[in-house]
Amino acid sequence: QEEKKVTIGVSIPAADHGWTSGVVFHAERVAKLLMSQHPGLNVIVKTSPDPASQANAVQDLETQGIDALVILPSDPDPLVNAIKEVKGKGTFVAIVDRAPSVNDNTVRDLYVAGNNPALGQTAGEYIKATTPDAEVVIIRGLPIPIDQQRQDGFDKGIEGSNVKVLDRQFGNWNRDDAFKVMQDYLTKYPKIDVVWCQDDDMAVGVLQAIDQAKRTDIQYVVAGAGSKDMIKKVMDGDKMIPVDVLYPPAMVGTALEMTVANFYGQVPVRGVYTIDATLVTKDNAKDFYFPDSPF
Amino acid sequence: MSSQTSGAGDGAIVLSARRISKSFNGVQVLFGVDFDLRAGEIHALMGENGAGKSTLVKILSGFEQPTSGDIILDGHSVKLPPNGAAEALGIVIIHQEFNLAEHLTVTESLFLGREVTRFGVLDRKFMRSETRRVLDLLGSHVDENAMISSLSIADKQMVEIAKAISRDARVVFMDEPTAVLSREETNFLFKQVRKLRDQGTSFVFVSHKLDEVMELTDRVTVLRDGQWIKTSPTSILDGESIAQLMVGRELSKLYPAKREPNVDEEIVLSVDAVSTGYVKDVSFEVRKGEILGFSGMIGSGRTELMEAIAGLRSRASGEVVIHGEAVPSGDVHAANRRGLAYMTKDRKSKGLLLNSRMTANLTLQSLENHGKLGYLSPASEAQALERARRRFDIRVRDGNVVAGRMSGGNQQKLLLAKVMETEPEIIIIDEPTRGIDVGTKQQIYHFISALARDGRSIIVVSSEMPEVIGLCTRVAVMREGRIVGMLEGDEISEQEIMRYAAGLKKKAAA
Amino acid sequence: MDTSVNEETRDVRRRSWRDIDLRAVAPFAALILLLILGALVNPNFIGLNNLANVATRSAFIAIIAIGATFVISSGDLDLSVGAMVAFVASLMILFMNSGVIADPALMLTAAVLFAVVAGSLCGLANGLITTVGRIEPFIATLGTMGIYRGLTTWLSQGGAITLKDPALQEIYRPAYFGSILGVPVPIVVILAVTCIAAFILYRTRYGRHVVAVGSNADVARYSGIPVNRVRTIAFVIQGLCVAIAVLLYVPRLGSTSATTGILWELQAITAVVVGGTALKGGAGRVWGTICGAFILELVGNIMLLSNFISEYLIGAIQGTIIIVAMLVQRSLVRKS
Amino acid sequence: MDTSVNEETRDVRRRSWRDIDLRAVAPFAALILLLILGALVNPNFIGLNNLANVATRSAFIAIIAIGATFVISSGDLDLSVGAMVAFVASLMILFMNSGVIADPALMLTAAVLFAVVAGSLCGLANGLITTVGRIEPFIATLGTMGIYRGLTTWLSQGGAITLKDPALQEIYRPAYFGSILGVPVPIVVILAVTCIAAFILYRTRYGRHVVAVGSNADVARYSGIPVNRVRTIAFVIQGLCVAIAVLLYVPRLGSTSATTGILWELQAITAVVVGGTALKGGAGRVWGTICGAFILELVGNIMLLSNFISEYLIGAIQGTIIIVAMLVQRSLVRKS
Ligand SMILES: Nc1ncnc2c1ncn2[C@@H]1O[C@H](COP(=O)(O)OP(=O)(O)OP(=O)(O)O)[C@@H](O)[C@H]1O
Ligand SMILES: Nc1ncnc2c1ncn2[C@@H]1O[C@H](COP(=O)(O)OP(=O)(O)OP(=O)(O)O)[C@@H](O)[C@H]1O
Ligand SMILES: [Mg+2]
Ligand SMILES: [Mg+2]
Repeated sequence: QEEKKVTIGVSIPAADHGWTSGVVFHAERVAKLLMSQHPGLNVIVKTSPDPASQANAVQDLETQGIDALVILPSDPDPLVNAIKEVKGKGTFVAIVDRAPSVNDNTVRDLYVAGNNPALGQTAGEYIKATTPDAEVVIIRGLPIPIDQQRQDGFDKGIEGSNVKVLDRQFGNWNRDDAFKVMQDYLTKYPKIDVVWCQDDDMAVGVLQAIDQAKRTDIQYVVAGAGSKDMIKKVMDGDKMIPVDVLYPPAMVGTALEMTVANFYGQVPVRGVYTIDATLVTKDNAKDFYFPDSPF
Repeated sequence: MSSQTSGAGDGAIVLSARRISKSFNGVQVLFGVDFDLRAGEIHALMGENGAGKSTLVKILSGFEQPTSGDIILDGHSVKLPPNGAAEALGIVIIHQEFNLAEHLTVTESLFLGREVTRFGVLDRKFMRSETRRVLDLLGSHVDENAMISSLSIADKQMVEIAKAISRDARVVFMDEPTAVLSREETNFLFKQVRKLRDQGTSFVFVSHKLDEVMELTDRVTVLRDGQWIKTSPTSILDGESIAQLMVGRELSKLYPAKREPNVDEEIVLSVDAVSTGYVKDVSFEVRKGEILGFSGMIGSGRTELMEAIAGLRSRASGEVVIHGEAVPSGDVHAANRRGLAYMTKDRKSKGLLLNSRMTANLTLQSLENHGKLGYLSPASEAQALERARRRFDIRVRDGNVVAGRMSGGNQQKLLLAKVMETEPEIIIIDEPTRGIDVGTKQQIYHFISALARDGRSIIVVSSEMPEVIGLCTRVAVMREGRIVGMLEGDEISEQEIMRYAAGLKKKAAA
Repeated sequence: MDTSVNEETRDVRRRSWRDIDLRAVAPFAALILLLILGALVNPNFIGLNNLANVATRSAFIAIIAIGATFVISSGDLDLSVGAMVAFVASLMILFMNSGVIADPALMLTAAVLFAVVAGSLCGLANGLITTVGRIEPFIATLGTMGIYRGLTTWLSQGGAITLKDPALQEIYRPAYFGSILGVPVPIVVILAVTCIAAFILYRTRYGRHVVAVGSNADVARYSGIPVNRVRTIAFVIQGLCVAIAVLLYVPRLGSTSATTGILWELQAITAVVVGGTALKGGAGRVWGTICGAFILELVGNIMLLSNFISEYLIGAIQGTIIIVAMLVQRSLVRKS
Repeated sequence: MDTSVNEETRDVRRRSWRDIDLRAVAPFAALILLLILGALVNPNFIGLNNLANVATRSAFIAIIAIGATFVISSGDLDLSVGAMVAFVASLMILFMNSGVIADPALMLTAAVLFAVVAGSLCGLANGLITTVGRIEPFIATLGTMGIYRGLTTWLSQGGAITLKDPALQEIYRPAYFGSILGVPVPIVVILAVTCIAAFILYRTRYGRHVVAVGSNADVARYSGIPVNRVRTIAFVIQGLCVAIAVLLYVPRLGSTSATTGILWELQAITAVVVGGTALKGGAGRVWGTICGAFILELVGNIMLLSNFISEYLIGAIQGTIIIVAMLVQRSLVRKS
């Protein structure tokens, strides 16, 4: 077959917690799949631990001569300039998940969005519907914009109900830190109804802390992302994890597929494509269960 | 006092060096030296600074390997194990620059590397009492639980000596053990050394103090410029002839003529009722052009007093006035600015940057004189080095050697030169000739005397009594933190000073 | 004359003993201050439950910091401990998941041994690279930090490694969550490890040598102490301590990932220094270290229990508290 | 005889110069080795474009590491630099966003001055806490690290702080992306900063004092050097260097958040040590530091350009390369 040669660079954050490791997994998986489908296609996946080194990685990808860049920025605003640089050279740019404050076609051709505000909002709405008078403690991630967006979404979700937020503290998207924070919440508040920890990794620590304290007042925990362990719990009808809010790391794969379609398909792909923050319940859980994923 | 009583003359040869040569980085410092040490003798090793005494001693105790030549132990050629492992063969050394870890206690230092254990647990009680015993033998009052870092330099030397004495050794090398000791402590040491000698231990004694060599040793070997010059029984030599063998020329009078300062010369430094933690209520004055001596036993507080005057320590009370201006307590700069400089005797940890070269050390205290606006002129520094090497006869074979690798005496000269570079009006020198050979000593005494004639004032703190007597026009004697006597003119004599220092006589400070 | 000198000497001895005591006591003074502060912030704070929680979860850092006390006393530094925790824990879980031994109890025993050996080997590697390779410990262990963490990431393929066998989990769980005579197991382990470490450091020849090497390596060498061996063994002890921390860590969450133990090296070193051991080497304070680890954990706990601090400012206030705690210590020692 | 001594001296000087040169040259040898490795890995690597890229982006760490060279030479350590970058950059952007000055050029000038002052003050704070407070620099700057980062989080309310005015952005952009006579501005800045630093360290009184204080503070004190002032100024120089790095950082990314500059302190210290400066203090190698920063950046670049390494293993291989690079240096120096 005479297929045209296309090189796509994929820049994603390093696997620094469960969700990002899922991102790495899916990027790799889809890259391999697509390369086997298109012999002319070469996909280079690069991970970086922080915005500055991601900017470097983008530059290095460009040095290698790429036709398209698929980027999941660890922190979007600091990376805008680097992305613009690439885009300025005529390279096709797809941004995944995290949008810079100016997010139009001067920066990118395609935007595949995970919906951060919706992740918060869905969780909030679920709590509002299930336990309208709940007293909630929140464990946040790291102090970066996407975390803030989730918080804002959550507040919007519980608006107009009696749901009361007792506390918000950072758990750094880390199980051990979440364990500590939860332990201290349990000391601090004699009665907690619901925990929203917005991330499946942190939920592991939260559940252990509750278990250890033998507290029965906590009715359930709402996490998010869709890790196989948490989805499994939902599927099995675990009372503590009745639902999970989907924020699939697989979205990077979607973006990659769409980018490839732009080169090999018939129609040019442009614009914004939002992935819903689906509420995973016992009924639909099996659709989102990937036992082979590391996350 | 006689050292000829024992049968030192004909003991069997224990350890000997055959045609030992040594080079550092290609620079040769020993040239085919021969040396014999007999059982039960005290053998002096003499020579100018940098002659290679310490190097020879280190080779014979395994701390350095010779470049060529043989070491014969009990008639067999051996290769001594490195890093003090020769101790197992009965060879120990008191290093010229001591080897103590500041964070350990006296007891811990004494037993370092050969701790006594019972069932794997340190027998701390036994080690403590053993330490006490050895220290008492040496007449040292050092607390066996004290941290090394809290000891004065003389006390550190005592610990170092105790460490060597306490090991069951056949051969003990002592590299200038008495350089910072006063007469009292030296006597204690010699008593122990003689006792051990009579039990068959052999000693090699390196010193620049001729009288001690005459008093203690059985034979003398002289080195000059890394070459063996002569070995002969001490009894057939005298101080003059040893000095001559070392230096290779006749020595003129050691001390320059004293010059009494004019009584109505201005008072440049006045110390009024100064107290620190240990020093109590000390007052004295120094006139322009005067050389004032300070004498006393180990720990009598001289160093502490001088550091308080120089602003290196804060005073609990009292005034220090320089040129009519009071100096704030604990402010080195204020004292420096008014022209006062202090030379420490602790050259290794307070005096020199051991990893820096000569130039960096020499100009460290006087960088303002070598360039403008903070910029340094290498040419000017090089000039200063040239000048200092001439003035103080600093001899190194390798101009780029770091200070820590210079011979002990040459380090001392460099330190002296460093302080003199600041061109001070008032100079406090703690042990001016520590470890300096007789030839250079004379040079330094004349230099000090010339400074005084120039109108500078000098305070000489020294545990070498002849030095204080020969150089100073007034001598203060300290004891337990106080000035107990102030001697002038004919009063200045060894007996008088001793009487005050030992507390047998007391009089109000002048 | 003799008596007067003796009296004076005794006086000095007394003074210097007092000085030493204060220095050792200083971290505890800071700890007490913190406890008072905590009690003011939230009445729940001083509850036995909360304090036990804090002490229990300080176990990882405390035990690692005990090892770090040896390494630091001997004048070195180990930045790889956090990564080592992740690596050893991953290996241990993978071993347990491998199912080579059917009987859970036996398997657990084997896994414990396995972790201990793995930790010691990691420590040995650090020690050899530093001493035989003569590389600054900072760089050597920064390198191995990268290696251990990289290998962990690779083993986990970026995700988590989770203990699968529920039977194993069940019998292993008490190692973290259980208690002996009412005292949580981790606290018992901390105490045991500290006692042993204090014994080694203060009462054995090896401990003496560690301090001597850290204080002045040349002097130690001249005293016939095998300097490199002493340093290497300190690294091995550090590895052992990491392994012990892992033994407590694995039953807690039953899983590890590439982020396990991130920045723990910094916390361990901080605990050591807050406890009064100087980074330059030459003195080790094992009990101070434990106190330091506890202080660190308490500061975080107080922050979380307090109601009036913006969560954005927690880091800033933690920093301030640590500095103030050190100032308190200093002023105590200076007064002496 | 006199002449023979002179001859010897000259001979020795020549030899020992060789020795010294080797020590200073060692990092550069490691650098060259890396360049060769890189060329083997990917032909694009050795292109001028790529190398210029790498050099340009090493600017932040390199400039910060220059400051760290002073602090480390004087025997201290500064762990707060990464947080300081985030803090100073945030302050600077907030200042520019405040719009107190209408004219963009004037505003930029004011902002630059503002950043420089802010950086120096942060450094001064570190210096005073360490020297006047007599706290181990490790702890003192760990504390201020928490404070600076905490304040940044608070300023940004957990989000990002982004430069708003497009006019300002436009005129500021060339400070990172522009070039002078074909050389990218950041490289010019690195060179300028290094030259000035080398001059200060090697040719001025202050530089001498830094080295003296770092190699033996007692000797320095007895030589009448104001030890605390020298140390404090070193911290201020570090703060200044951080400010300069910020001046390059802001135009590049145009925004900061609480994660800006995370772990840069570790990288800066690593650059200094890889460059041949000992962490113990007492010797500074400014050019080595630059070389070290470049080595670190190159290692990352080679990893990125090579396409056969699992990205899970990148950390492990980076660690290995750093250790090997240090071993190469050591063996070079030992051979001399
Ligand atoms: N490790 C070394 N590296 C280089 N040179 C050295 C080293 N050790 C000694 N030297 C040189 O060897 C020569 C002899 O030094 P040594 O210490 O043996 O003299 P010394 O006779 O003990 O003098 P002093 O009376 O001053 O103590 C000196 O020039 C010294 O600089
Ligand atoms: N009996 C004592 N009580 C308290 N401190 C003592 C005693 N003996 C010695 N010291 C300490 O020793 C120091 C005094 O020694 P200093 O060095 O000033 O005396 P020195 O006359 O110069 O003797 P050295 O030759 O030992 O240096 C003081 O710092 C003091 O703390
Ligand atoms: Mg000598
Ligand atoms: Mg003294």
